[in-house]
Amino acid sequence: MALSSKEIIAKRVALEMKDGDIVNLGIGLPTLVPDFLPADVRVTLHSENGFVGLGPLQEVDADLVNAGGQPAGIIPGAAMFDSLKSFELVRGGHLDVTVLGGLQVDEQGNLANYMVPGKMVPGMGGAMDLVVGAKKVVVAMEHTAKDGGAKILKQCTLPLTGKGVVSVIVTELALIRMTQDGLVLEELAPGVTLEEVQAKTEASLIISNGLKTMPGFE
Amino acid sequence: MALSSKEIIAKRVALEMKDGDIVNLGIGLPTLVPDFLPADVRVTLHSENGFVGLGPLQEVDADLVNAGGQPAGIIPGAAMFDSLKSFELVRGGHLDVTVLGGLQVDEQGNLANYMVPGKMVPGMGGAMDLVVGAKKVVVAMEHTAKDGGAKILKQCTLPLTGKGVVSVIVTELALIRMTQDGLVLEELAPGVTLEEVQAKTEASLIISNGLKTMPGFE
Amino acid sequence: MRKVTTLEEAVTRVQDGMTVMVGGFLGVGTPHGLTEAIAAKGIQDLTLICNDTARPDLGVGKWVVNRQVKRAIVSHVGTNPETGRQMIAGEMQVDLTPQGTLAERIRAGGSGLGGILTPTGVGTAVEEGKQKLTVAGKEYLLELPLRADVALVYAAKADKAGNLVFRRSARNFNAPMAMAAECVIAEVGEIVEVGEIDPDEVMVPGIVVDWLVLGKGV
Amino acid sequence: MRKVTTLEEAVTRVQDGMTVMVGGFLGVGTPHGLTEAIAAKGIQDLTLICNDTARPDLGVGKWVVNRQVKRAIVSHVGTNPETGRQMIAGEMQVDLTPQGTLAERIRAGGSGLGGILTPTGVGTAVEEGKQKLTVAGKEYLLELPLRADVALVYAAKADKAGNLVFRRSARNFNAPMAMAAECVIAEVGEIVEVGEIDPDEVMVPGIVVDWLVLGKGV
Repeated sequence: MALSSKEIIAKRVALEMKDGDIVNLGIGLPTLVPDFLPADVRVTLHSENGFVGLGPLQEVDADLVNAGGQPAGIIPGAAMFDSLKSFELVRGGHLDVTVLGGLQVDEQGNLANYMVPGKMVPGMGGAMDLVVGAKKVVVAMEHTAKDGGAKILKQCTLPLTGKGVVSVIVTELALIRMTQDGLVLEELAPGVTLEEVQAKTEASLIISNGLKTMPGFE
Repeated sequence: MALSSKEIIAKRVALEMKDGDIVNLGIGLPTLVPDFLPADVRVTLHSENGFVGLGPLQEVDADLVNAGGQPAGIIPGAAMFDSLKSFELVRGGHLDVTVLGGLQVDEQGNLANYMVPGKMVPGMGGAMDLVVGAKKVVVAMEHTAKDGGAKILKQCTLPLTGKGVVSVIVTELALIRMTQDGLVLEELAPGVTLEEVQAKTEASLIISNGLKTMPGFE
Repeated sequence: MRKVTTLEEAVTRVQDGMTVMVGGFLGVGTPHGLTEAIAAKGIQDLTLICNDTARPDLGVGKWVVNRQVKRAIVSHVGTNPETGRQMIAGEMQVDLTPQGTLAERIRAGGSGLGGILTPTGVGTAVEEGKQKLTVAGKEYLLELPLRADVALVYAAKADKAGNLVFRRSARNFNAPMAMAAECVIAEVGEIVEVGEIDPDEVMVPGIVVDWLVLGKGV
Repeated sequence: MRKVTTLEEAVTRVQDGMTVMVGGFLGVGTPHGLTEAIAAKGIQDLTLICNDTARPDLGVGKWVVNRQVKRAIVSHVGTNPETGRQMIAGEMQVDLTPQGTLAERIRAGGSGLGGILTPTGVGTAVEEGKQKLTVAGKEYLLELPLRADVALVYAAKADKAGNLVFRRSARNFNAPMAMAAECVIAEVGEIVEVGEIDPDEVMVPGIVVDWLVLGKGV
């Protein structure tokens, strides 16, 4: 059965994790990632509202929610703490990977994902801390906006969440990694052409010599 | 039975406490203060190595010592914490009174009590935090040095523990309070004359209109 | 020092124009008895410091709907459309603050720090009006302390000395906020006798808590 | 991730020339199995970050006597005359640091802050070489982060995931130090299975602890 766009993204993001990693997953799409982790990769999930060891919901406990405010579970070995300690872990480099959604990403590795002036103002929550603190910042998003417009730009136009923070962008079409030389297109989703990705991307992309199909979809 | 110099000081310092105060007592002389608290004044003692609720030793517990490293007790309602929280309480204005010894105090309310260059180098421990953080800083010390030299000076010559931090000085001879106008001699110990205090004090003292004998020694 | 009081009595400490910190994360760990009472009394012109503005029908979200908040210092408002509406319409000032920075600013306020240097927000709109410092070649923002007139926190359990114990993800901002206000009111699920909480399990020492109210929380 | 190891294996992580944080307050809460092993191996040229240098026959005090320490960043050395002697003779560099400032600098190192502004030490020798900033009319010192190659901490109990629980005043610097080193080795009084410590009682989350050694402590 064909995977949805979101499932393609989540499946590919899962391969960015190493066994033992401490990982923070943003609200929405990123929460699908654990479903696609390889059997030999076990990660510990950090929930910025105050714990490590987020797990599947078992029974509803009014005192125990995830960072989206939804009822959550914890695994054996979990540790609870306050918001201070939670962000000490984030900013202090104790997280290996953070996965977030994006409204715009650009050639400088800038990320915008917390507001559209005059329209949508959710706020940054913990995202600004996560993008400066985590060792690897994965932006997991659909390649283009609902109106078809590019989201991977030469320069972000929306207020930034972080400057030069993006490590890798995973969309339903491609995997693009930030390098010192700029954005490198490394992988195409199955059935997607280089031309399609370029047409839907405003930013200049360096085409990797090893450009290949996303692994795991054979 | 006559009180020793230290007991006179401790007894008078005890009167600087109000019921309900949170108090930190330095090593040595200040630890005698609780013995002299009036019956209607109960204070909670902060121990900067990590708790509030210091109490009399009941049984030796290797994990429980006071800030001098000596076996200590805790009272019901005590709370333990780490060194961070301990000094959050200190610097954050959560202590009402701190009582410390002094090597020198001067007319500007400066205190020196942590080292004599080239000789004695105990270090400041928590004293520098305590003198900037506690609402009232009581210096409890003998009025003169062992060689008879003045310790209450026009200007401290030893490295300072804190600048303009002293609230009140209690010695076996007198109680001197720091005010906006300078050091005010408010009380004389029983049998002590104004002349004796002035002879043993280098700093200029303002003589209080209400100069009296230390209360509690009638 | 008697700390246990009634909800009605406790709420008299909150008055028009005050700055109020409220614990909770999307309503979890919020002292709902207190927030409801303040909504019912219609206390006006509040400056609210909270992680978020919850939902229109929940916790401090009701204050927003009731137009009791003139300014909100929060990390996220996406779950309360009324906050976004008032913000865009210029009816309420909303200071969007990264979650980790919010926690650090509250901690600074409670622990006597003049500020902290954080990498969070460098290169974003969060920089505006702030001093930037470079330490070891890296840029940081100087973020200033936050304090409140009153902090309203929720804990699962307290003893009569005010020592607090939180549960699961309901800890969040409650712990740092209890350190950073002139008056701290804790709504708690259970009040036990002094001595019934092991001193090692205390999460906020009772010396910083002014009033205890038995409530329902969450 | 297997964390439980032997004392011998753990000590191989500490090498000549490293910066080492050691928990404890006058030896209480110090991981004595680890400090003894390092004394026995004669590891050289260490930069020691610790509250104090204990006593000549205790904990890190032995390292000083053995001349294994080239530099010590501590708040107090009064209980170890050999430290004072080496300091005055110019044989060892001793950076006397106020205790609260030491704790904050370690916290900053572990939590990604570029520094903190503290009122502690303003107007004293502690100012030397430091940037002074004025915030809201009050002067503060900018104190910079401290990190270590290895942190050696002691906890009463750990589970195999590395979650730590401290006891009484043995908590002290162990908690912040466990956040601030490339490699964290915890000597613990008891090792239990994952799941046997309630997540609310964890004082340091296991994700920051690299190695666990069963030891005697205190």
